[in-house]
Amino acid sequence: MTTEMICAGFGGQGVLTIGKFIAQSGMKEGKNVSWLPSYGPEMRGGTANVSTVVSDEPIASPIVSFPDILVALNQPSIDKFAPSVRKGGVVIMNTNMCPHGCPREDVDLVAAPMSDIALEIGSMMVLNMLAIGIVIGKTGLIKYETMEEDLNSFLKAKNPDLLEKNLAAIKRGIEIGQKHE
Amino acid sequence: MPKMTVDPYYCKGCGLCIAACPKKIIRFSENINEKGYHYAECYKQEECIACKMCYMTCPDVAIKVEK
Amino acid sequence: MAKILMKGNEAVAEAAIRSGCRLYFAYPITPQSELIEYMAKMMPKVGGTFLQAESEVAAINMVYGAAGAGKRVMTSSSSPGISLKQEGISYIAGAELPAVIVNVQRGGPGLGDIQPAQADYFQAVKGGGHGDYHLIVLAPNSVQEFADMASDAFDLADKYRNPVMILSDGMLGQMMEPVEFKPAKTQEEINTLGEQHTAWCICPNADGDAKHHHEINSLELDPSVLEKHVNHMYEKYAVVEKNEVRCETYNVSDDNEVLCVAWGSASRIVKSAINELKKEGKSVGLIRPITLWPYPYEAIVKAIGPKVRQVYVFELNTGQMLDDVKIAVEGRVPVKFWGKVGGIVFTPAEIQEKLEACF
Amino acid sequence: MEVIARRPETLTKTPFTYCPGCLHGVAHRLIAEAIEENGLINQMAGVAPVGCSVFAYKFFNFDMAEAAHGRAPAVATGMKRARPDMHVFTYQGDGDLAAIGTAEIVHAANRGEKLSVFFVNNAIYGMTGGQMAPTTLPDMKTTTSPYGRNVEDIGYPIRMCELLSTLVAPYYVERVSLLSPAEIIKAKKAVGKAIQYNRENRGFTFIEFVSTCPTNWGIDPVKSRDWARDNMLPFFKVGCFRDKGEENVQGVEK
Repeated sequence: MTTEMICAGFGGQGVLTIGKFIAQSGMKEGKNVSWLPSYGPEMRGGTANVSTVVSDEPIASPIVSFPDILVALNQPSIDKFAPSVRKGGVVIMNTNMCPHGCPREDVDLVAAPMSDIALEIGSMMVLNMLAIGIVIGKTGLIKYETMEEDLNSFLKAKNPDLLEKNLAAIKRGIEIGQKHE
Repeated sequence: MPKMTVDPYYCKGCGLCIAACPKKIIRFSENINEKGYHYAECYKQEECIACKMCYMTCPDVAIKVEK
Repeated sequence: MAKILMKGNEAVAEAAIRSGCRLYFAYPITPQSELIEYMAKMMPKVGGTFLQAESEVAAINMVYGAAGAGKRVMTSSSSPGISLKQEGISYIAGAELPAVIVNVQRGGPGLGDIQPAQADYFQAVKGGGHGDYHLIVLAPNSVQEFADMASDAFDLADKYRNPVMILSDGMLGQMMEPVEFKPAKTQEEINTLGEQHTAWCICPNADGDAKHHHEINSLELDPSVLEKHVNHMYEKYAVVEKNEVRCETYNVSDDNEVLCVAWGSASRIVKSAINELKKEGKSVGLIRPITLWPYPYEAIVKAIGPKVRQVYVFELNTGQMLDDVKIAVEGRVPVKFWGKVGGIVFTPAEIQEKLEACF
Repeated sequence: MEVIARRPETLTKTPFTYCPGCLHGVAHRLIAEAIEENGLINQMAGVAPVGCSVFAYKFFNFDMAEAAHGRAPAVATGMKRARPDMHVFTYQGDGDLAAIGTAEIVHAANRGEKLSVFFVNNAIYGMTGGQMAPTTLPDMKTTTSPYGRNVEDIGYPIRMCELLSTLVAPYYVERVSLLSPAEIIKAKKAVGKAIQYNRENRGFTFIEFVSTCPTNWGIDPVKSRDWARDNMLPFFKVGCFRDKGEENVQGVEK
């Protein structure tokens, strides 16, 4: 099975990191993975997006044209990528920044005020972790345990407070994702 | 006795040693070397004082000075 | 060793260090920045030399100096920077020095843009600098292969005393994939590598040794001597052409009705399209040149199955490899081309559409 | 009888390819002697330029590389970094060093590369046939300044010693002349010091030789020295611009 995902938002929301953690966890779970970012001026203040592929087979194209999963953290991301999501695919949308909503009826939409929830947990910095949690809860693409292990390995000693917040955000995301199942 | 010798193999007959010699004992040879230059030669070895001015100024490192 | 998720730019740098490269000279340019930054971080840790040169021209000439001293040395850049390096690359080839040059291609001509492209095929394969010479050109299509090619490139460079170019692009440089590295060379192995060229390179005389006078040089004003030198280089190139051709075949079989030829990043996308067509019962094969010089002409001929009615070339340029495919096919079947330029990467769906039209 | 002056062993037996009276040969000899006197023949390597001294790699009796036009300091940087146990110098003319290779010389100096650079300034492009150099004097006629160098149009000659000694890193910068035996003796001291500093890996050393070009100036070798004395020395003043190894020298930073 092959899952193709696009994460998009504005620079600074940590969308590239969402893809990176998912690719890394996929790799640790024995899957083939690829991670292809948009780069250049887009990264500096404009919109940023990353294509991530997790697959049981060798990955041919790392470019995702028709994502199975779209994580859209702002309206321009919805406008740009929602039309190409596969029928029946998952769209995870941050309603705080998507005032016009998602135009697709034939997708599985998980809409949540993700910015508000992130602030509630303690920082906008955990917005991307919240998104990862929703992906896990909704699709089971990767395991929570792998993410926890990954975060532990580099945050436990360096910043235990941030680690706790990140894990809380992922767990909260999982709840949101599962509720929509 | 001091002595300067010019190796005709290297000399291109530029004349800088002739100008440098305080004793004026160097001149162009009547012979030419294989490149076609009238090479420099010392014609009064007995007056050489081994001051090395000729060696110092020679751009082709063609001169040996002995004392 | 466990797999690490890494960008192509970083993976090739790490692999180069593991292959015993201890000298790296370069100038910053997008999209190869992670490579120079990785070298800046890691070279001091292994006692190597990292130097950010004042220009690409200076960087390649530092490579000339270090390669002339017989040591494994690398530089990297992206398309416009590689153009600046062409002077030095020609000198390095002429002086028969081993060196590795990485090109992380971007859109051109001129400053172009910073998105992935394959528009430096002609420059890498057909010349680039002045004079008669060849680079050995390796074209990866995954992060793993990009990394593996670093050690291959150094081995080939040392073996043939010729510059080797790894022709990558912005996509492979920027993307992350799992990569597994070969064990790093030990200090002892690196020392041995460092002394393998002492018969001709700039190196000290051992005390009491007969004094040597080695000349690192590409100048020969006597035409008959220069002719001999160029002929000697081309004898060497004939050996390279005989021994070092590499390519990958994908889904090639007697059922193929179309045979694709694509290299580097483009080949990945073509593979996706082939997989989709397979589901529809349509058989398309792919041949992917891994060495762009020497070129796998014979392999292409061999891959043309009995039912193939179209050879289709896909590149991220205006058809620079197309000529080589035509030379290989020699009119046996029609050869078509489709590509994207300007740093736009075609999608699997676009390729699928083009291929479906052949059925 | 004792030989008190002879061709040093650090020169090959190959005769120089320079015109009669060209002072490149004197500069070559001074460098070769200094290398011999410093006992460096086994650890020395040089880089030749493009220009009249393009064949310098044939004349020095140790390992030599031939660089592309102006790139000698970059090539030497690569060599020295690859083999820090070697001692490396470049030999360059004015077109090579002060025009096409300006970036390379300025940055090698600015990095304080542990190299010696020997720069021969004769105010003209010799090998290509007497064209205007970056060091060609105001109003001086050359094949590409047939009406004389017009400083309003093309600017003034570049003084490399002055320019390089504005940088912090260079260790030793001196301009000498080769126009008489007495001046050559002074030049020999400067070259000896540069090679000694190089042997001790102290830093970047730069010697500029004010020289002549009898052929392209169209003046015989003996008189061309007088021309240089009258015309070049007022603009290119000889002297030490930097010597971090000595006190009381202009620009010294100890």
